[in-house]
This record gives sequence, C-alpha cells and structure tokens, in this order.
Amino acid sequence: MKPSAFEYFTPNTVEEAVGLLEKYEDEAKILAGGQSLVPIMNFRLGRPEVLIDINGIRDLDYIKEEGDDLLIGALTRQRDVELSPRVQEKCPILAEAVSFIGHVPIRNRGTIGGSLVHADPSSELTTVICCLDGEMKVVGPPGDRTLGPEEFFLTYLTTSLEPSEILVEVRIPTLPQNTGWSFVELSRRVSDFAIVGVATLLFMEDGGICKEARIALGGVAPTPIRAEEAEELLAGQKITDALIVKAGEEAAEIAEAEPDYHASAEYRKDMARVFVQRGLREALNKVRGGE
Amino acid sequence: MVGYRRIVVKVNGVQYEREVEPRRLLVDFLRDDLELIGTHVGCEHGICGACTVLFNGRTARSCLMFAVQADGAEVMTVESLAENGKLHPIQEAFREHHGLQCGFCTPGMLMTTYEFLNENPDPSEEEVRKAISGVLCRCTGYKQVIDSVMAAAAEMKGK
Amino acid sequence: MSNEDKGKWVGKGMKRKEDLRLLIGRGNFMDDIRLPNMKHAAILRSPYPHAWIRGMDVSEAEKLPGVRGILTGEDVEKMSKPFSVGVPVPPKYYACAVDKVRFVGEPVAVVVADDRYIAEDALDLIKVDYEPLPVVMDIEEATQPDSPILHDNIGSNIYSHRLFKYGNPEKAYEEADLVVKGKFLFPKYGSTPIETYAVIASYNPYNEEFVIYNNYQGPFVTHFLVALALGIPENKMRWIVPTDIGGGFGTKTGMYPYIALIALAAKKTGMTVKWLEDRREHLLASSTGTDRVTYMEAAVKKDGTILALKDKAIDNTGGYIRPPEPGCAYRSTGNHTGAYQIKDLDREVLVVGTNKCLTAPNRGYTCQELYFSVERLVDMAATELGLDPAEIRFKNFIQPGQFPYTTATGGLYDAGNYPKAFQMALDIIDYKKMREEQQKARKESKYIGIGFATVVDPSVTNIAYVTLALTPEQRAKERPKSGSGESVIVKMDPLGKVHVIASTNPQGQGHETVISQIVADELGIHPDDVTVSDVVDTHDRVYSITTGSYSSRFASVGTNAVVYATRKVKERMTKIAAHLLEANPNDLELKKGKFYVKGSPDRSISIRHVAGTAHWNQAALPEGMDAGLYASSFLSMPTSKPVDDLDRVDSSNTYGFVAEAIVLEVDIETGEVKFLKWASVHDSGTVLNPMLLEGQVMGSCIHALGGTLYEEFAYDENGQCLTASFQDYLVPTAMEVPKIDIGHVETASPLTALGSKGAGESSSMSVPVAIGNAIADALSPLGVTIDELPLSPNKIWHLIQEARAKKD
Amino acid sequence: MKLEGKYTYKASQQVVWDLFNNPRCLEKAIPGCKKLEERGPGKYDAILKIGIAAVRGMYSGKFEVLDPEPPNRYRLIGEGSGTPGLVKGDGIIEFSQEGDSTMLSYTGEVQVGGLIAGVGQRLISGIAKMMIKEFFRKMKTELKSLK
Repeated sequence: MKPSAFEYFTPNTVEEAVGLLEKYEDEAKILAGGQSLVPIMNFRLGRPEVLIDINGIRDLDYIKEEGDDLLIGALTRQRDVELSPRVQEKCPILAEAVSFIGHVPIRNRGTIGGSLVHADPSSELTTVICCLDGEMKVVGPPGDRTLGPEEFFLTYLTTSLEPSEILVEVRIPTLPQNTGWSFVELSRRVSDFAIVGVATLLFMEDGGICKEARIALGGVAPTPIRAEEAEELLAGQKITDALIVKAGEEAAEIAEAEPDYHASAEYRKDMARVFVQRGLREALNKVRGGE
Repeated sequence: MVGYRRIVVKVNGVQYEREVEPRRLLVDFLRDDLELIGTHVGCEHGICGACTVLFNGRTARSCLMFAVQADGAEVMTVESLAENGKLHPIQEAFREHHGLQCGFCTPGMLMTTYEFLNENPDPSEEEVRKAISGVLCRCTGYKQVIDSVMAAAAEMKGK
Repeated sequence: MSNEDKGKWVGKGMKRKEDLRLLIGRGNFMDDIRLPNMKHAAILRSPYPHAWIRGMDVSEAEKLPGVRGILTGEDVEKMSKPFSVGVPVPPKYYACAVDKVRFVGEPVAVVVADDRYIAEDALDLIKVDYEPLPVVMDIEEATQPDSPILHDNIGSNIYSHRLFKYGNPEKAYEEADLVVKGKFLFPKYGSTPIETYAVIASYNPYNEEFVIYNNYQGPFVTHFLVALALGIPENKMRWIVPTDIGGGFGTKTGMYPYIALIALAAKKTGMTVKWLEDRREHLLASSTGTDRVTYMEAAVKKDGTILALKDKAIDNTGGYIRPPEPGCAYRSTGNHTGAYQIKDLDREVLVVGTNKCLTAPNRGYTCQELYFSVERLVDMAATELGLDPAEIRFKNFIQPGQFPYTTATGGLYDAGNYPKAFQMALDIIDYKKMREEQQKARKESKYIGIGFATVVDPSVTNIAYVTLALTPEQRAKERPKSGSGESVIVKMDPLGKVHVIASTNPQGQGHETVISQIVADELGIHPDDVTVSDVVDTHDRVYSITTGSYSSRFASVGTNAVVYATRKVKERMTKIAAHLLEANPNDLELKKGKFYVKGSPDRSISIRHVAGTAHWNQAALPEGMDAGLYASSFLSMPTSKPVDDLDRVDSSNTYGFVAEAIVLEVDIETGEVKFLKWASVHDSGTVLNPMLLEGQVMGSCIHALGGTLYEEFAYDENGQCLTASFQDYLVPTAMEVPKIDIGHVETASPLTALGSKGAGESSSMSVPVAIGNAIADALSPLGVTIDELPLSPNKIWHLIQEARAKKD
Repeated sequence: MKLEGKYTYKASQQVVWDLFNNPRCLEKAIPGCKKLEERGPGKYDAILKIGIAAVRGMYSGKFEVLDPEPPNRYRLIGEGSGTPGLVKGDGIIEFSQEGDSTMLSYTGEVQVGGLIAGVGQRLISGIAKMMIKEFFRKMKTELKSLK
C-alpha cells in the first residue's frame, strides 16, 4: 500500500494554489489534512499526478467572529474547531459534530475545508453545516463566490467547486440564546462512518414555542439533506413528544437510503426516524435545561 | 535525483537533512531513512494507530503524511520517551500494569497517551477509553492498557 | 528447594522482561530486520474469485527501472510441488495460482524491486488475461453436485467427509422425552494481528540452501511441508524467527505458502527478498477461521438430562485446503460434548471449498464454532423444558469426583470443578437478582438478557487428531501419528547464571518472563539471573513438528519442558555439590543459592562454586559426568496417543474450563447491544502469573466479542470480499469493551509439572455463544431466536422486524 | 446489486430507440466516456475516465447489445476494467410509447469487483445508481440535440 508517484507543489498563497489548479486542472488534487486523500492514495484508488499541498498557506487557518457569524478558515484543523472556546460558546453544535470525526490524531490533521470538499454523504461536518446553513466561500480564477449547502454539495463526494477553485472559508451563524441543539449519530464503532447522523436546532421563543426547527440528516442520501416537512411540522408549535415522534416519521420519508454491508436501506431509513426523534428530544432537553 | 526534495526535519531533537521522493510516507522515512524503527506500520490507512507520532507536538498518523510535509517540522517518536536509561512514567505504568503483550501497537498507545495526559492530566476512565480508542490492540482487550494510562496519570500528577 | 523459596516467583504477577525492549521502541520485529542487498516484493493478486488464467504479460513491468525480476505461476509450477494435505484427494495448491484463481486476492505473480513503491508500480504494468467462471459462495450449495466445481481433480467441492458414531445414540433416542434441534451458522472472522505476515528469503545456489526469516508461529508441521513443496530436504531450509512477533492468535500459521512463494522469488531473482504483507492483502488473502453450518440436535429427558447429540457440521476452508486443515473439523473431537456427561453421539463432518479466502486456526480453533451450537442447544432445551438455563447446566456437568474423565470421543479431561466455577460466575453477576431485574425491565419494555456458556477449554493439541480425516481402514495403511512435545535447553554459565533456550516462539504471551519465574523458583535464584532466548532457528534449536506457539501449549507442555530441564540441571548440580562436599546427594538441600548438607549448616557450597567447577575444573566432576552444566527436556504428554480404531482420540492434553455469564440490554429500536454485567470465570489449573493470565483472558474475551458483534469477512454473492480494509473489517476498540469481572478456580492438572493448563484461547470459545444466548434471552418475548453471527445492530434489527411480521 | 428505473423521453418510440442505438449519443452520455468505437453491429469498445473525488481511473470496456427487438427492447451487457477495479453489468432496456412520449424502463444487475469492491463498498451502490441516473439524464440532452 504505497502511493503512486506525483508532482508536489507547496504554494504559499491562495492565488498560487489557484494558479496551479488552473494549470493542472483535474490532474491535481489539493492536499490539506490528507486524512481522506492519503488513504485513497495508499490504496492506489486515487493516483493524482499533481499534489498541491496548501498547508503552507497559513492565513487560511483561523476562527474569528464577524457580527453574528463565525468565520473559519478552510485550513483550520478540526481539532482546533472542536476545542475552540469561541466555537463551544457561540456554536456548540459545531464543536460537538466535529468531535465525532475519526480520532484525535485524525482531527489534529484533518481540516474543516478538506472535510467539506470531500463531501462524504456520512460526514458529520457536512451534515452540521447543512443544518446551520453555513456558507462556503470559494476562490477561483475569476474571483470568489459564496455557496450555501444546497448549492455546494452536489452528490456523493462531489461539490460544485470548479477544477480550478479552492474553498477558503466557511461562514457559520452563531446560535442565539434559547436554542436547543443536538448532534447524534449511529455508527458501528465509535468514530466509524455514520450510518445515520442527525443535527437538530430548535430556535425557541418565550413561552416554549418553537419558532423554527432545523433537522439535517447525513448518511441517508447522496448529500446531507434537510428534513423540511418535519421542520415545518415543528415550527410555531409547542413541542410535544407526539410531535417529535411524528417529525421522526416525516424525516425518514425523505431518506433515499442506499444499502451497504453495515446497514440495509430499510435499516438506515428507520434509523433516520429513530435518530431524528432522539436528536429532537436531546435538543429540547438542552433548551429546557433538562440535561 | 530528479523529483526528489530536500527536507530538513527535527526528530526527537536531532536535525536531519535528507532527499526524499514526494510520495514517500512519513512512517517509511522515519523507519527506513532515519532507522527509527520504534514506530510501527499496521494498516497504512489511518485506522490502527500503530504509527502514531507527535507532529509539531500533536499526534498524527505517520502513514497518512508524506515525508515532504515534515520539512521544517518537529517530530517525536516513541524513541524519545525514555531518557538517560530511565523509562518515562507512562512506560513504567504500562510495564507495571501489563499494558502490552506483543508490543506492536505499543508505540501508538504510548504516543497517544503522551499527548492525552498533557491535555488532560486528571482523566476519568471513560476519557482514557476514548483517548486510546484510536489505537487498535488485538492482544490485551484494552483493560490493562486503560489501567496503565490511569496509573500513569496518577503518577505524573503526583510529581 | 526449601519451602521458603518455593513459589516465590511462580504465581506472582511479576513484571515482564519483554517490556524493557518493547516500550522503548527497540523490539525486534520482522520489519526491523535489515539485510545486505535486500530487495522488496509486492504480490499481484486476483480481482476475480474464480477464473482461468489464460495468459500473462510481464514485459512492461520487467522494463520498469528498479525491477529486479518477476515470479509467475508458471515459474512456481516449474520450481515447486503442490503442498501436501491429509485428505483423500488433495487439491493442487501451490504458493501462487498456476492456471486458475479460486478466490479474490489469490497471488498470481511476485515482483521484486529496489523498494516497495517501485514493486507496486510494476504490479500495475502486468497484464493478466482472466476468463471468469461461475462462483460458489454458499457452504451448503458447495456440497451440491450441480454447483461450480473449484478443483477438477477432486470432482466435487468436498475436501473431507466422515461419519462417526460413539456409544449407542439409537438407544438414547429411544429413552429421550424430547429432541431439540437447531441449525446454526458461524461466520468467517479472523485474528488480524496488528503486525501482518512478513518473510525475508535468500537462496544460495552453490549449497542449495534457503535462509528464511519469518514471523511464523512455530516450525510446526509446516517447515516439513514447505521443504516438501520446494523439493529440498528440511536441513537445507533454515527458518529464523525474530525475537518479537506482533501477535499471532493462529492466523500466522497460515503464512507458510508465502514463505514458499518468497523463497521461490529469491531463488529466481538471486536476491534477498523481503515481503511485508500489507493490511489489504491481509484482509483479502491471509487466513481466517472457518465459517461453519451446523445442524445439531440433542436427545433430552424431561428432567433436563442430555442423553445424546447428533450433528452434521460443514466447514468451509475456501478456495483450497491446506494443513493444518481439515483440522477445523476434527480438532475439538475429544471435547465435542463440552462440559457435560453425554455418552452417545452421531456425527457427520464435511469440509468443503468455496471461492473465499483460505483458513487456518483462529484463536479458539473451531471450539467457538462447536460451542455455538452445543451451548445454544442447551439453552433451547432449557426453554422447551421450562428449565432455568443455569439449572440444566448443573444437571449435566461432569462432577468434580469424576476426574480424570474420559469422554465418549476419547478426550481425557485431567481435572476440573465445573459446578464451582459456574456458581462463581453466577454469584459475580448476582444471577437471582438479575432475573428479577429482567422481569421488571420487561414491564417497562426494556429488553435485558442473561446468557451463559460453560465450556471445556482444550489446550495442547495432540497431532493425532489430523488423522481423523481418514477412516480407520485408511489410517491402518499409514504410520500412526501422535504427540505434543516441546523442547527446552537449560544451561548454567560458570558464574551460576542461567540461560534458557526455548522454541515456544511466543507472539506476546510473555514466555520469557514465565520461564524466568519458573527457573528462579526451581533453582532458588532471582529471575534477573535467568536469560531466555525463546525464538525459533531451525538450524540451532531442538524442535519437532509439534514445536511452536499454538493451541495454548506453553502453560502446559512448554512449562513442563522448562521444569524438567531445570530439574535435570539441578540434579547434576546436586551431584557435583555432593561430590565436592563428600556427602550423599540425597542429604543436600538448596537454599538461598547454596547447597547445604542437611543437619550440618557449616558444610555448604555455593551454586556459583558448583557452576564454576563444572566449567573451569572438569577434572573435579564426579566420574563419568559430562562437562559443563546443561540439560534438555523434550517430552510429549503421555496421553498424546494415536486415534484408536473407534475414532476416539485425546485430541488435546489438558482441559481447562470457562464459565461465562453475561447480562446485556438490547435496544430494540436500533439493535444495539449494551453490556450490563459480564463474569468470566476460568479454570486454567495453577496460575503461573495472574497479571499475564488476566491479559490472556481479556484478550480472548475481546477477540471473541469482535467475532460476535463486529468482525466478519463478508463477501457479496459474486465472490468479492467487502471487508478488505479496517474501515469495514471492524476490530473492537477500547470504546467497545465493557467491564469484565474475571474469576479463577484452580484445579491443578496432574499432567503438568506445575499443575497449569493453557489459557490463551479460553474465552474466545465461550463468549460468542454466551452473547448469543444473552441476546436470544433478551429478545425471547419478541419471538426472536439467535442462530447466526455476527450480531450487528442491522442484523438484530432485521431479526426483530421479521419476528414482528411473523406475529402479525 | 440490482438496479431498476423508469424514464420518460419526449419523443416517439422509434426516435428514442434510435437514440439508444446511436454510438455518438451514447458516447456523450455514458459517464466519463472518452471514446466509443463500434467494433461490429451492436458491439462497442469504450475508454472511460471515471472520477469520483480522488478516486479516478481509466477503464477500458466493452458493451454489447443483445437480442434487439426494435423498437421495443434490448439487452445490454458491458464490462470494464481499470486500476481501481472491475465493473460488469447486464440489463434489459424496454421502450414503450405512452402518448407522445416514450417510457423507458430498465432492470439490471451491476457487479463491482477488485480493489474498489474491497475497500470502497460503503458508497458503491449509491454511486453506481447515481452514474446510471446521470446517463439517462444526459440521454435527454442528447435527444434534444438530435431534434
């Protein structure tokens, strides 16, 4: 299991990286954390001819606040996001979701941008970004553009990035007070790819009414998906367990689950129901302080 | 050498300058080029954790990095733990509590524990369990590894 | 030895000697060996499960700079013979596919190059023309005459087939009140040691000798087999095993075809060739345990007495069969009736081939397969009779007063107290209370289950068992086989320090430490004064075809050799001391490093003086005594006898016991299992080092937990292996490991010098069925029964849905 | 794995039949197809460059149309192999006129083997279906370009 040969570049700026991408297009792969790419290369499933190592572009590594948003540089390590007091305070669901990715050594290397661009349908990060309505800022030869989750994630392992574009930043809204949240997942072993991952947000009003609910599911479709019918069911309601049960059932309806060795399509779909219910209960508990 | 890159890397406090092919995995560089054979290769896809080293002070799978990426970096391997003929308290604890049998995953266990106890000097058993869950061991069933890490924490805290 | 020295070290949790090199990164594993002019091999493997090889073009690969040579199936056929195997019609199994591939991952060529990167580059340039063939993946389908045939020379996929009858099962069936039946499927899982296979081979064409480094688990019978395949005498092939092996658990006994393959690559290229199996290769094509289909039934009386067992078991050894198979089907013969007094048996055994990876022993070597049916059936009988599953076990146990106990199949159980050990397990989990909690939980729609397994843990196989593949008539035409011997040499240097040379070839079990403990006790010295070399080098070790680490041999036959060799040294020392003290050897005692004449404390001589005399002043030795100070022991167990005419055999030599009691909860929404309590009680005879024993027990529990809930070599219906990475072949991590309470009952084996029995496999045999029983118990209100593994959440969920659908 | 699906094409059955027998259209619609050469009636050699994320590979393959019953149905078999693995497919495509449209339905089986099957099983089913969808979608584009 040794990778095949490649040409190796270490740009120091985004512009240089984009220039290299323009030159080599789809012969080139960006090397960020490498925690998904290098195994693929070691198996020789992937044999990029050119590797553009962006780890030298240090100014893509940051977590900062702008208004009500967190801005996270694409090269920020997952472990830094997980441990960031700012993230834990302003957007705890993000820190929680990231903590499910692999193990510490994987998160030490793995980057936010790398994980999003890899667009694995089971990815915790893509699921939580979908739930949070995060925005991806990409830079290409003509300049930059910003994409929401639905524009960004196209299908299995595929984003709308052009061959010469690079993801540079993710913008994530912070959570207002009085928000219930949860990130729950089912996996064979702790840290394995999720069979189902569910991110939920409950924006509450005074009086215990749910103003808006968001439910994102990972692992049950080619991209992370939002359970819009279930969200609508909860919006404007006082959330009861009966409502949660119903929401789970609604959410499972939209799952286009595919079978693999670990989980049949039927199982996956039903687990979407179960974990949406569990996630909503946990989120509700949090906002009620009932933990 | 065409296609080779010159790198300068500090491993266990010693600076090395070498020419490497870009595709050379960091673990192969450590084991074959620097002859630091304490780091082991168990799966080459990032799951087993036997090859775990500290890269700029943080654990990393040396099978998922290229040696060229270590240019200018500091790497710590299992060989760095014992000093002046004295085992590190983590190593002592693993010996005291039978935290190893065949010893093949042990470098990964030790380096993982080293980082973990730096970050969390007073862990619960559950935290220890989680921390070492990134290293696969086929011999011990982990129980005595967990005992070892708990004992190492107690010992290191006492100092 | 005085009483104060006795047991000073044995029985204590002495820290390990091995750790001092392993902890600092100075172990000596296969990949740490560097030899001059060493080149690197990569193996091209078949992507097809079953196909003719119509042609192969290696010309492009040969042209790649850095490539030193390529070995193909054509070469292997010319340079070697198929491996021999003890079945009536053996398949033509070479180290590499010759004309046909029979499983995904089967080697088809070897590239030797300057480094592994280049060798792998070259693999991409080899063109193979395959003609795919229909595949057979299902065990039972493989026995059918119309299934695709793997080996034309055999004419069917049945490698071995035998019928056995012990006692009078017909009569037992007449007396029985009830017959309980089941069909059980045991999956294909393995050991996956973290260090994979590795071989370094070189060949000297002038003296026609191979030198081969490998991390094999012994020379075992396979040194002989490889020499035979290579067409050379055994003394022309030197195997050297490094000090450290990164785990084995049986899997590394499947390595020898690669030893032959890399030896041939070395011979063809003239290079010293190193091959390190990568993880994907390991998961595709090393070796696994057998998957088995068992039809088993028990004839029982109303009171729970089990009178007879009838079974048909079909083992799958994959694309070929290779030694020690068909051992899978016969290894557990002596303990087929487990811990129970069952006198009458009817057995049918088949070993078949499908287009899957090959097999070899896997921790527990098919006892987990056996007990999965026996112990499930015991529970099913209890359910049908309305008995408590604990009660039915007590009812049928062999009783403490019955040892040594001869089983219907010829096993000679040396010692045990099964009721005591089982009771201990019940006490640990607080069985009565757990039953109450289970009832309470059910009312709250929580599904708690309690599962047991009470099994006999055989160790030290007697090689005789492999001849069970032949009928008594076929056996009569051959020379009998038997034995379990292990060798040790103990020598004392002129300063009185001891060097033990063993070839028990450990893979992490801590033999150096235990040997030091034993020798220290026997001679009244400190373990630090004992140095142990415990590795195999077939040119300078004393060994036989039973030598190695497998079937938990060390604690019984290994320690026997250590004790007897040390005692012989001590006897010679005593004679020398007596001679020097002008006393009668019978009047001497060894105490604190000195020989004393009993009753005359002023007349003494130190060990060092005795040792010095043996080396420095040989003229002072008693007349006729050899110079120097050493002794060896190489004894087989006296109970290791050939199979008798009625197919009875003591297939192992010492028999421990394991009682597993597990309480768990099944989340019926997700199918996930959570352990609430787990007691694992063992009788491994006298405990030699409790710390090391705990390690073996925990390791065996968790290995089995993997096979029960997580691990499986899964294939799709077209023969593709789906689990060729650690992302899909799920080895348990620390997070999957529950708290396990371990207990011990010590009944000393009369067959071993120290009373110890093997323990390394132990719970690997009992845990799969104990968990299976617990899950079946938990889900019994839903009408779910458990008859196959692994029990993934997905599987459990489907079982629940099916049961619900049936009810509706 | 078993696959099946239905697509509606806004054209007569004959036109759609011709479309699905037109090598140039097939070449454009088969995902990753770099070259499709007719080596005999209904027999094609193909070079495919398929890339999902970093998993890219060149495959050489063969397609063959069997038992054609114009314009109602044919059987399509194909196989390809490349460094990431092997693919083999066998399916029936049926065409039926429904008003001014043509309903196409397919049933078939795809086998994936080699490297990708062993280490990438998790996403194979989804990706295979995705690529088949892409093919039928692109054939709609081809249909428009024919008009």
